[in-house]
Amino acid sequence: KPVPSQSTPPVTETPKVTEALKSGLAGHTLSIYCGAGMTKPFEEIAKLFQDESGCAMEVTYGNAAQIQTQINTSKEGDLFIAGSADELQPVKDAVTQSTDLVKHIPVLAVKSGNPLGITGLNDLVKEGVRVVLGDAESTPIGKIANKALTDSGILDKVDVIARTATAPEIFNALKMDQCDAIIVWKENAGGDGVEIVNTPDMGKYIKTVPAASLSYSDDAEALSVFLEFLDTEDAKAIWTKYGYELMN
Amino acid sequence: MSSVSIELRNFALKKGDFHLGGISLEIQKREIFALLGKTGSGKTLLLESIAGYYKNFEGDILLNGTSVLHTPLEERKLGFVYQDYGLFPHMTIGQNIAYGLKMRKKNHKVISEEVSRLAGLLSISHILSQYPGTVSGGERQRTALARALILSPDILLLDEPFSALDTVTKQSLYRELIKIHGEFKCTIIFVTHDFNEAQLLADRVGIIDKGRLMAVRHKDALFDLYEDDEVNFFLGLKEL
Amino acid sequence: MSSVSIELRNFALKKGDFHLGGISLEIQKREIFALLGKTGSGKTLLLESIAGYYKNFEGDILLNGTSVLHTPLEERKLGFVYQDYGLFPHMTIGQNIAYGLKMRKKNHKVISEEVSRLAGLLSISHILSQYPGTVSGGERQRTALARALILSPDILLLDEPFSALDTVTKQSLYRELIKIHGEFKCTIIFVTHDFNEAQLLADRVGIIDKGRLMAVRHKDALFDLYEDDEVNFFLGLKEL
Amino acid sequence: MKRKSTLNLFDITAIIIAAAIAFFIISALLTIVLGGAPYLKKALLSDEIRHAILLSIYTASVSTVICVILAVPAAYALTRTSLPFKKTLQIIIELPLSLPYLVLGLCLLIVFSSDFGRALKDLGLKVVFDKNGIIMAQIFVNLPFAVHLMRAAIDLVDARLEFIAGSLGASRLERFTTITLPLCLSSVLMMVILVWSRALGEFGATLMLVGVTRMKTETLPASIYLNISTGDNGMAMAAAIIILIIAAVSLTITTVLRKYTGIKSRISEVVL
Amino acid sequence: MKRKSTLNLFDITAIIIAAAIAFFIISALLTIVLGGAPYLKKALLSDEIRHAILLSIYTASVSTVICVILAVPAAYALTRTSLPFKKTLQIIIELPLSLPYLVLGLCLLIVFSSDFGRALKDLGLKVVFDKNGIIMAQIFVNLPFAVHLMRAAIDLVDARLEFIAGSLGASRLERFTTITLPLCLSSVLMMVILVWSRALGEFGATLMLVGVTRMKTETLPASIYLNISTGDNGMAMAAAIIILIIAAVSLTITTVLRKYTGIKSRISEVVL
Ligand SMILES: Nc1ncnc2c1ncn2[C@@H]1O[C@H](COP(=O)(O)OP(=O)(O)OP(=O)(O)O)[C@@H](O)[C@H]1O
Ligand SMILES: Nc1ncnc2c1ncn2[C@@H]1O[C@H](COP(=O)(O)OP(=O)(O)OP(=O)(O)O)[C@@H](O)[C@H]1O
Ligand SMILES: [Mg+2]
Ligand SMILES: [Mg+2]
Repeated sequence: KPVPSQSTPPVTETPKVTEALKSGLAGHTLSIYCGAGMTKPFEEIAKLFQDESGCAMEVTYGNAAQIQTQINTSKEGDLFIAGSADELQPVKDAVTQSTDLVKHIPVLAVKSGNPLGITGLNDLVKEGVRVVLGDAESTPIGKIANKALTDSGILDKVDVIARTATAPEIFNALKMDQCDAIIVWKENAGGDGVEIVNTPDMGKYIKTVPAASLSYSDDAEALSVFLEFLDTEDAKAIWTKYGYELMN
Repeated sequence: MSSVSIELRNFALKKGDFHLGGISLEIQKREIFALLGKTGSGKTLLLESIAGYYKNFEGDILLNGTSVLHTPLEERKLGFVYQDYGLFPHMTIGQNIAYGLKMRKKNHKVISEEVSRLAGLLSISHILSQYPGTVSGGERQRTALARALILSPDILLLDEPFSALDTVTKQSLYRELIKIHGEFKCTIIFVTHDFNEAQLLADRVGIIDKGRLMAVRHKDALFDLYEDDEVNFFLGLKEL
Repeated sequence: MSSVSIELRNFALKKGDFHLGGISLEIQKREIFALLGKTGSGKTLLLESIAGYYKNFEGDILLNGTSVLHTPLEERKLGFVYQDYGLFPHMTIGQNIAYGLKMRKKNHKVISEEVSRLAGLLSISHILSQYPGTVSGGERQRTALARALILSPDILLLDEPFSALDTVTKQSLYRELIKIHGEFKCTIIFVTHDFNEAQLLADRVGIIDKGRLMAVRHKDALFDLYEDDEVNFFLGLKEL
Repeated sequence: MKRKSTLNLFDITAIIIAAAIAFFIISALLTIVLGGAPYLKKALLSDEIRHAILLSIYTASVSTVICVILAVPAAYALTRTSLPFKKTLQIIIELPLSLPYLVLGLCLLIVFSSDFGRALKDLGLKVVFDKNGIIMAQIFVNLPFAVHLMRAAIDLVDARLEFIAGSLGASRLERFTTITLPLCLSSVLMMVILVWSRALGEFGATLMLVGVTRMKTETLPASIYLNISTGDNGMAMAAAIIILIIAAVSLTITTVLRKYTGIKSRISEVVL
Repeated sequence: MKRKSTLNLFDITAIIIAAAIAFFIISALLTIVLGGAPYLKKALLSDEIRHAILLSIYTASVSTVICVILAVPAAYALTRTSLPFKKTLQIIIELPLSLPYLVLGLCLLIVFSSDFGRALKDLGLKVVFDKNGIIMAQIFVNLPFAVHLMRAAIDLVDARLEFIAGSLGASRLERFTTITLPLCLSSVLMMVILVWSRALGEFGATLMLVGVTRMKTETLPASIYLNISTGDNGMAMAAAIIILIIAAVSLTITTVLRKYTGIKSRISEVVL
């Protein structure tokens, strides 16, 4: 097969994928689990792949806990797109291989205009700053928050008025003005009335979104083609469009 | 104060296809008035109307000079024995009888004394702790009677109050009713199918047919011929 | 085939404090039997027992030779007019009457003819489309009668079937009942408080007191003195 | 006269409470209506939402029908037959009522992932990750509830009327269909509307059993869930408005229907 | 004889359906019981779970009491008073029935984040992120339901008996408390147990309004959710077993109580 010369402008697809896409995966079906927070980008990616390859994409969205239980109980599915590598822990027995897709960035967010002048994690200890975080054990974002606050030595000093079980609730708490600051995934902090604090404090806690192949997969061909498709510029462009940062 | 207890002024009521015609009638205080009429002639509707059961009637009904619907239900001071008794199924016979006194916040002792007294009069002392669902037809009827009598109301409306009773029991109740009437001087309207009963108890008798009040007579004139042949037939005075 | 329609063999039943004593009685096919007794003496309980209403009784009740509880309810072929009628409140008067024939899967035309015929006999044709909740006491009673009669059952159990009716209507129903009995030759037990009614309609009369069957007599001997003075008093034969 | 004021006081208090509840609910629902209205058109034009509307109505209707078909005879068995241990059976059937939907979903996931579930799947009845699962979840959530309501309704019917029907020749089935059931018709109707409403809004158990696959297992509540998860509260509320409209229509229909189920009596026109 | 077999067929079918439902529910619940049993002791010894048990029982009880206190007069107002637009009010009050709990939670969050909510908070009634919020969420979820059940029950009471009570001197309040309410006592009891059960299992609305702060706003359903999220399905199921036990006890109590609420009649002993 013809190898593209180095001099040609960068191609957006690797040849193998092109080939597979052209030959078509009609009749194939991929069952994929995806965290509900990543619905938008992944929806678009799945659609693009389906259009190009003809492979039927059945993407089940849910929160991590549900997906983990579903994988472990139903023993079905080809791929799990998780919010962070931590989320693979409960299903580690079923994961055969995991590739990192994009960065999953935790941020410190405050109300628009930053009325309390919060510029970094250390400002969270200020008098009257109410903070809402994810549960420290059951949500990755809660774990990150605890780690970050512990590392800064301020976990005990921050007024954490509530913890929640999923990311949207953290975001809604801020949006409804029930608190002054939150630590949340970047994609969850996108609505009006909310602004992300431009601080390097959270930089250390960036996670990655892994695509974990599952041992229950029974369509290795389609799965491998899709995994390669995820690595194409087309797919990456969709991630970045929705505010995710690419792996270095 | 007027001596008229119940006054119907050109009263008319329509229920489905049935018309209770324009009825005008005055019943004096302390009077006992018997209402006779074929089945389905409108006797129960008339009693219910006097109790203020229905709203959309024509004419007027006055109780002691006041239009019935202008008196709040709980102040009408009527005793009503319904044709189908209308007992409270979730209360014992004793509680049913006591209900009126309880609502008048009488003390416990007065209530239980009164209940025993009335139950004794009506021979239902043995079933005071049973529920209406388990007692006999005649026992239910007497319970309804006791429940209405216990308040010594100014006006008693009795819809076939002795229909489910045997002769012996009936006779003794006639005596009690006459005694009660003598004591409390209440006005009584009662419906009956028994001409003797009407003559025995009532001062005057009204005869109703197809919703119209055909005649009102002194009890002694009950069996004198009427203008209307239907009425004569009804009373057995003439073959049709 | 035996000529006994209903047989009670030392039948006894206990309900609360009330005991229906050991009753033995044979009622012949085609017989009309009147049951007399004071209120609360157990007449209704006895009729209900014959219909197979209660389970825990002593002795036995045989209908046409078979123990009543061994016949499935729907095959007992009993017509029962309940003291409080027991009409189906969600069906019109017409549907109530038609019910038995409908359950026997008669065709529509037969049913509507039969319903009209019986409604005509009982003068309730004008209320066929009303619901039981809206009709008068007497109309309900006649509906219950029509509902029981429409099946021409072998055995008719009537619990004070004419108590809510005026004299004229009663007289005409007596005639109809006698005609129906002549036609279908059914066995009839009826409860009444009216001695004349008993004598007029029945072949034999049973007198029940405090749950015990005191006497069974031919109707013509009804007013002959009894051994028991309670019974004599009940029938007005003697003062106590 | 003293009494007259008592009368007013009680009625007025009750009316105030009812009005206050209605006012609070209206206010709460208005937040949704206001939040969602700007997105309503977009939502109604989106294929995805249209699919969700149809799927929601379809699954809720099917599960309601199945619930009724199962609950009515089950309630009959629990009240009118000689079945032993009726009370115990009844408590068992009603136990799931207090379990969080999440747990009910987990139960179903385990059951339908077992050999039994696999056998079912081989027979062509796929439940996990399938439309059937939505229906299954709704049934599981609603059935205990439907049986409870039906049983209570049948309990209130005067068994004597059934005896009378029987003596007029009706078989047990006929007694039930011509007497018992019509006499609790208004309760049945109420049960149907409650079950349907709950089915329309059910999501907890469904999420665990079938997850959300766009254009395949996405009901309106699922759509709301995904939109909230991605911070699209506006679209979520628009979908909620659609549910509200469906619910309002069905409630209005049943309210009108209920009028015809009452038993006619002289009393209906009485002055109280 | 033909009929006899019809009889059996219908009864048998009904019994089989009831038994099948019970069997399916038992099997489904058994998955939880088996999965959770090994962890039950650990769960019962854990401070967190103990706190959750108490919090669940406390919030469910308080919200049930409030629901009953509000629903009974509201249902009275919707059935027996001269309140205009009764049907419309009723439909409004019942609308939330079909909204997903997530949406109801969002509604509440918005309402209690408004000026009204702030004013309330200044008065000392904190709702968002507070225990009160759990109670509030349970009330909001259950009240439409409670009003619906009560209204239907009162509708079935013969208004004539109230008229009779009135003519015997009872005020409207007395008529309601001595006649109407006792006559639908079994429905009230049923309503209480359903509301309490649902409150015990409620989680969707709570999640949005109060989140889950361990040892503070963590009810049993919240605990289950957290445990499932950390992959501790065993502990989750152990918590579910605890809910099941609480529910079984309360169902048994009400089943026994219900026995005493029925109206006595000759019929109760009748052979059908
Ligand atoms: N709500 C109603 N709708 C239609 N018809 C009605 C209604 N209420 C009463 N009627 C009719 O009015 C007529 C008179 O009824 P009412 O109960 O007054 O009769 P009655 O004289 O008491 O008879 P009875 O002696 O049989 O009790 C009856 O034919 C009845 O069917
Ligand atoms: N389930 C029961 N529990 C207790 N007592 C009962 C029960 N059923 C009937 N009784 C009593 O049995 C007695 C007889 O009742 P029954 O109905 O047979 O009387 P009856 O002869 O028909 O009287 P009536 O002429 O008044 O209708 C009554 O005193 C009644 O209270
Ligand atoms: Mg009458
Ligand atoms: Mg009797």
